Amino acid sequence: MTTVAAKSAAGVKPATMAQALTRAMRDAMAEDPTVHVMGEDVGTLGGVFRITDGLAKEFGEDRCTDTPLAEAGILGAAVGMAMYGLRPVVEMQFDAFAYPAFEQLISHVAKMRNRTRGAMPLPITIRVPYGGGIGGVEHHCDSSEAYYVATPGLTVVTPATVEDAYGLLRASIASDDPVVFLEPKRLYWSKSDWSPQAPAAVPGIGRALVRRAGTSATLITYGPSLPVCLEAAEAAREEGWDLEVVDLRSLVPFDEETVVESVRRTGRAVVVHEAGGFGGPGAEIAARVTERCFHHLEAPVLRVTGFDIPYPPPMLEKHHLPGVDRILDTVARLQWEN
Amino acid sequence: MTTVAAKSAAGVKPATMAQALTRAMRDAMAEDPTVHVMGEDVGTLGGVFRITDGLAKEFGEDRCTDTPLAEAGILGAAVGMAMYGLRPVVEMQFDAFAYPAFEQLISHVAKMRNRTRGAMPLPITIRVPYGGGIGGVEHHCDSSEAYYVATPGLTVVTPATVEDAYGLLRASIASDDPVVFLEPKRLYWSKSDWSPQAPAAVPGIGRALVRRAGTSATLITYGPSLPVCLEAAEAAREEGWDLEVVDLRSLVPFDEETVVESVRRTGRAVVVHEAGGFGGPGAEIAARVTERCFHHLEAPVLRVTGFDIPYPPPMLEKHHLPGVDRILDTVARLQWEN
Amino acid sequence: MTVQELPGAGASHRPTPPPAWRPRTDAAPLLPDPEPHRVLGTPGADRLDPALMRRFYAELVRGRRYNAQATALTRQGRLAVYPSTVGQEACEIAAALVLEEQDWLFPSYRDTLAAVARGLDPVQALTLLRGDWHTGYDPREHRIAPLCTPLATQLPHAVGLAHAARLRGDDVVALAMVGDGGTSEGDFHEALNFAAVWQAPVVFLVQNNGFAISVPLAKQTAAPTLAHKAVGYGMPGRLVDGNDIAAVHEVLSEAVRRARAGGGPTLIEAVTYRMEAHTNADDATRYRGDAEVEAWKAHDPVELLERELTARGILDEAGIQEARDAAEEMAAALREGMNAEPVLDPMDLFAHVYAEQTGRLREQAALLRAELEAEEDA
Amino acid sequence: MTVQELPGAGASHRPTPPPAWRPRTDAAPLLPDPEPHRVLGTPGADRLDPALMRRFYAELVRGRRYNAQATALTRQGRLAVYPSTVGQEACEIAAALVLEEQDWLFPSYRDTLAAVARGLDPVQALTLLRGDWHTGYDPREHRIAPLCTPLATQLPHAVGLAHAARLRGDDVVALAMVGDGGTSEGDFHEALNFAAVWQAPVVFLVQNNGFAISVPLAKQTAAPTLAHKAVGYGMPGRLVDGNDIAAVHEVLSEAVRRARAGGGPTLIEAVTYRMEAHTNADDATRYRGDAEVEAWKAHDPVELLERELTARGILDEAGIQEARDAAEEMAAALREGMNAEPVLDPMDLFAHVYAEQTGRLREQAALLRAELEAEEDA
Ligand SMILES: Cc1ncc(C[n+]2csc(CCOP(=O)(O)OP(=O)(O)O)c2C)c(N)n1
Ligand SMILES: Cc1ncc(C[n+]2csc(CCOP(=O)(O)OP(=O)(O)O)c2C)c(N)n1
Ligand SMILES: [Mg+2]
Ligand SMILES: [Mg+2]
Repeated sequence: MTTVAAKSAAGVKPATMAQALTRAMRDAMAEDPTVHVMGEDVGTLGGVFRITDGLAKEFGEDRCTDTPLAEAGILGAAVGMAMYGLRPVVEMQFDAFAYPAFEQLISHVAKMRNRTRGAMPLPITIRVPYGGGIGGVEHHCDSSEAYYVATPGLTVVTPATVEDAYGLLRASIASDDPVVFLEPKRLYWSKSDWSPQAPAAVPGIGRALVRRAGTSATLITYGPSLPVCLEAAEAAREEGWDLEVVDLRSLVPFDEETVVESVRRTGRAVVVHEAGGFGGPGAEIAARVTERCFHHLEAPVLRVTGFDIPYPPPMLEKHHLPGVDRILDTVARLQWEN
Repeated sequence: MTTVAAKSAAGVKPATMAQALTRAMRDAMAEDPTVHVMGEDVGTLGGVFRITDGLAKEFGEDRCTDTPLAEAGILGAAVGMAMYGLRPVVEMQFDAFAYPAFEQLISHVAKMRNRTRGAMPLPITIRVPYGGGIGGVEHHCDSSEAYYVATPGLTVVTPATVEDAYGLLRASIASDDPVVFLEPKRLYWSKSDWSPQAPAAVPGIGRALVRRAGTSATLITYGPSLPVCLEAAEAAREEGWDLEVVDLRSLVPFDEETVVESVRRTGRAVVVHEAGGFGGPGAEIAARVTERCFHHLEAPVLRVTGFDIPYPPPMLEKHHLPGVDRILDTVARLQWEN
Repeated sequence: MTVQELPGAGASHRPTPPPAWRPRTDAAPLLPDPEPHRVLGTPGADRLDPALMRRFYAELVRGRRYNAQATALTRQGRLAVYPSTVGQEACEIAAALVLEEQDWLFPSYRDTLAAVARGLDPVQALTLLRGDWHTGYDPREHRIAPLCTPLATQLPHAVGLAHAARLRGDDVVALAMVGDGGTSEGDFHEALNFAAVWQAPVVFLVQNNGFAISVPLAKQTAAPTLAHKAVGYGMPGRLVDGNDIAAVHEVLSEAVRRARAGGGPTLIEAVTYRMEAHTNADDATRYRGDAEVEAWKAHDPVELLERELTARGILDEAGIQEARDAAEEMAAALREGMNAEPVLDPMDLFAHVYAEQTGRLREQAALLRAELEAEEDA
Repeated sequence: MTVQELPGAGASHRPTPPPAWRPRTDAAPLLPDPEPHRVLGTPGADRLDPALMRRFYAELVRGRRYNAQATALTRQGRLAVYPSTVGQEACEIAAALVLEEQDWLFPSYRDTLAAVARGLDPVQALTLLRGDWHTGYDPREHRIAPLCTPLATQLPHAVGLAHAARLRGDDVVALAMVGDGGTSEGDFHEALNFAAVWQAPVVFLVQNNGFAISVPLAKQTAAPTLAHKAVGYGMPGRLVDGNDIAAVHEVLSEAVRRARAGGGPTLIEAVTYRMEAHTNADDATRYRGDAEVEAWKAHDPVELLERELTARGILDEAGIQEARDAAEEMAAALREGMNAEPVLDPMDLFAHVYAEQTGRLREQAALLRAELEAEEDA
């Protein structure tokens, strides 16, 4: 790895995921006049997380619009705009505040292409800051990906790195299909050396990446849990385990091949995510991986997830979130003796 | 089995699931003045499926109320009524028309007990006619149980028999927790010998039942797919398979013990449901059963589900719904030779 | 701060209220005249354009025939379900005819007739209700949004589309149709609010046909009229006799003109009546009496126009016959179209879920293909 | 039917319109006076009840102090987040004091002060915002619904509760609070409609404080005033100076009285101003200038009342001092309460999800318990 100093000449310096997301929208808007950003407080304020900072100033309020406070209306209007050929990028202010828009999402956004035999695709990107770990009160920390994942017609993407934040958001905006773009809010301020001038090309939507190669077992994860898994993998070395870490990057489409290849190789797997376990995305991953790797598995695929409870209040969230210890305890249960 | 004629003296005669549901509400309303039925067209009309037929007449419009046409308003008002100590029974007219109420459902109905440390439970029953097979057009055939199952705080129940329709609906209305009561609309007119005067006691919420004992493999199913699985099990005899069929009856709580006991015994399992496979309830069941039965399994747990597509138009739905052949083809893939 | 530190005290201390206080618009012009606008049978009918009226008449007769034919098709099992617009033809047809080529129509699930009157092939219009696919036409080609079943959810779409067109500098008006029941949905509220804030070129046409399935208007709203809702969004509300096609067309024309000129949205309530059951599957006798239906028969939209035009000598027996013949022709074509077995490809189930099929869908498609082949072999 | 078969033709043929045509209510009495109701600084102030006004004053001073203390606690890390009601105290307090013991208050996330003014312990009121649990009190004990974060979703709850109470014959009024931004949500619409159709004893108090976070009212609605929305539901709308506690209390009292007497719901818009940022985490300089804030400073709710009362001799230095002392006492108790570490039991996470723990939750609880024990051992 080159140092920050060495890279800065080429415009490479530490950037946050938040900055990369902003830049992705900015570049998309500059390249394509049909890209419109809309949502609550996204204009003058630049969003409560400042992810749309500067866009209204650069492109005008018609391109980056403060809407009235009504999520179904926002998404419904975006549907109409997309029907006319625009590419709306909608911000839902927090995970739980996307729920009022679920009817529009499930009954229209996800179905319009299919309904019209492809005549009317809806290239809408729905940005949803999600997950916990930021001390947010009720309704501000939900991991609601299970709902999106179970809705055919939606693409569901979630970056875990600064590079992916840029690359996947660009790809999402460019996609002719509606994309639910889940932003792990506790990684907004995570940093990486990154050049907005020449952002590294990253694999597009639908490709998982092995973030750490390993041989003992595979941790399958995404979004906010990726750094935790990488940390767990480091810690696991002490226990003598060499863990592979796969970052799904997109939940739909789910890159089965990369995951299956890894698990067949390691013979053991743990799925890690913040969302509740029961009926969560990890269930699908575990079920499918088992189906395809059955005779390679030394132990059942286990899951480390949020508990099956409403998201806890800030003072208790640390007990809820999958942490390094809980991951290692679970790895330990992968029947190493047999 | 006694004949209809023999039983009719004791008031036992063929009754439809629809009639049993109506009777369950009627009896609950008669016993408990706090039970209120509400929804679109439930009063004068008796509901588009006539499930609330006669209730307004018997109990008055204040007990069985035609509401304005607004699902979030209906459920939101029911929350307030429950806060005051009533037991609202809400009808959502069709599966897809429950979506406008999702914010109320997820952010309030599911969370109020927890939010108030148990001080304010919400004994609300939300009846949702669900699933396909009735030639319904778009938005009238969704199997949306994945959304409910992934929402902690909700109990999710679905009867597959006339007896259970009555017994589980009574139990749901009596429950101090909110229950999403999924009514398999294509079984509304299914019949059974049943006495409204002395309805057989059935196990309550949270208990699965082995509907057919078998030894070769376990079909795990619920609601509209139970009759299909029973038919498949009969047909499987020709192939030399003796299939056990487990009816989950409630998805949350999920009766792991009954399922695990069965699968450990048979060594093979297929989950069958109409809902889409990806991220559907079958994923949870497969993942969990595998976790607990790993060393008893001769083959991975497989799933026969609806495809991962928006529900098809009436003329194509037969291709989508899990049928006997598809179930048997899947059973055949349970690695019998190994 | 104590009172001593303050300049002046007592009745004269009040500062002029800050600017946010002032109402921005005068409510009076937004309020509907509670007497529905009418033309037929009033002196205003003197100004009718004979050619346009003959066109209306022909379309009304055709619309009535279309309704009858569609209901007949349900009885023959050729149509899964049909929500009739008998009694509402004036609204359906005025809505279709008021639009320019480039404008967009956003019909509700009931409004197949409006789509047909706009020029859509009736078989295509009925595809959803026949059950071969969810939408039978290319919305962009016809500028008719898919018939929308989840009530009121099409309204924000209309707003978004109209807004997008305006942002692009295109001359496009969107006309969105919704029922009285649909006005209770949150989406109605949010759409009207967005439209007014954005001054989008959109016209909302509420057909108040008295019922939402079985629920009468009195259980749906306590508002003086549905048109009164407009003032709460800062747009004009208009009330019109929905069975008077000349009146509906006038009110719609004015609203479309306003929208086109950048004057923003309008909410129109057309008072009409659903003469038949909710759909062929419904039994209206469970919730309403014959007397009401009879009262409305005397106010039939086809007859209202027919009487006016014949009394004025704009329409004669030959003209009536001509309209009927054209309607019969349409009905025959519709019968023929609907009797033809639709060509269905089950593999279409997987073709349009995404631009590119996911691996999982490819696998499921392969499964179905194998099943179908096995069936064929057998 | 042909024209020949019809009785009469021409201008006189029109039948009397069917009954559904008539507007059911007269809109005029429902419309708000666009001039906000005021009492302080007007001749109407002559009728003020001195004892009540002194109570208001004490509460306003306490409320202002509470706001300051809560914001200070955020800086000390004792409170995760605090949405201040500085400038809005008149609304908060009038809302709390207008209710009878048996009535219910439905506060929005911002309205902790209303809950405190109703008698709730401030530490309990701030539990949500401190982060130890989602609600710090038993709603039934205090007849205060949980502070509601998803905007406008509490409004249908208030309607349902009021309706339930009326069905049971209980004398209960529900007062629901919401912001200007919240009026754009579908739930606002649905709640008001249900309330009017059911004639539920509920009062909706919209605090129009000019902003929804950064979004000014002009981007939120084009309505003349938010109170004008009432007519669309068939309920009266009232506009009041939200910084004039006497006026707010009068308008609320009248609405509560009406509701209690079976007269149905009322929508009240109180025009006020959010003097501070949205929350301590917000930076208001990004979206508004000082001039506007300054203009509103001259219209401060505490000062408005203080001036009136001192000018009238209802309040003197001693009274002011007394109010301040009481406020300081509350602040000290609040500081003390918030400085005490909350006693938290992580196992509570599993205790209240269901009446009876599911097997899965028991398992997860056991896992956490084991982890906690292992931690303790280490
Ligand atoms: C969101 C939603 N809820 C419920 C329904 C079921 N439904 C279909 S039509 C109808 C009544 C509609 O009444 P109205 O809006 O007056 O239109 P009309 O049928 O009279 O044309 C209902 C409740 C639906 N289609 N969408
Ligand atoms: C359904 C929903 N969407 C978004 C938010 C995020 N949010 C919190 S406060 C707020 C602004 C509220 O404005 P207003 O209703 O005027 O109340 P105020 O904050 O001025 O008291 C927003 C958008 C939310 N809490 N709920
Ligand atoms: Mg209607
Ligand atoms: Mg506000």
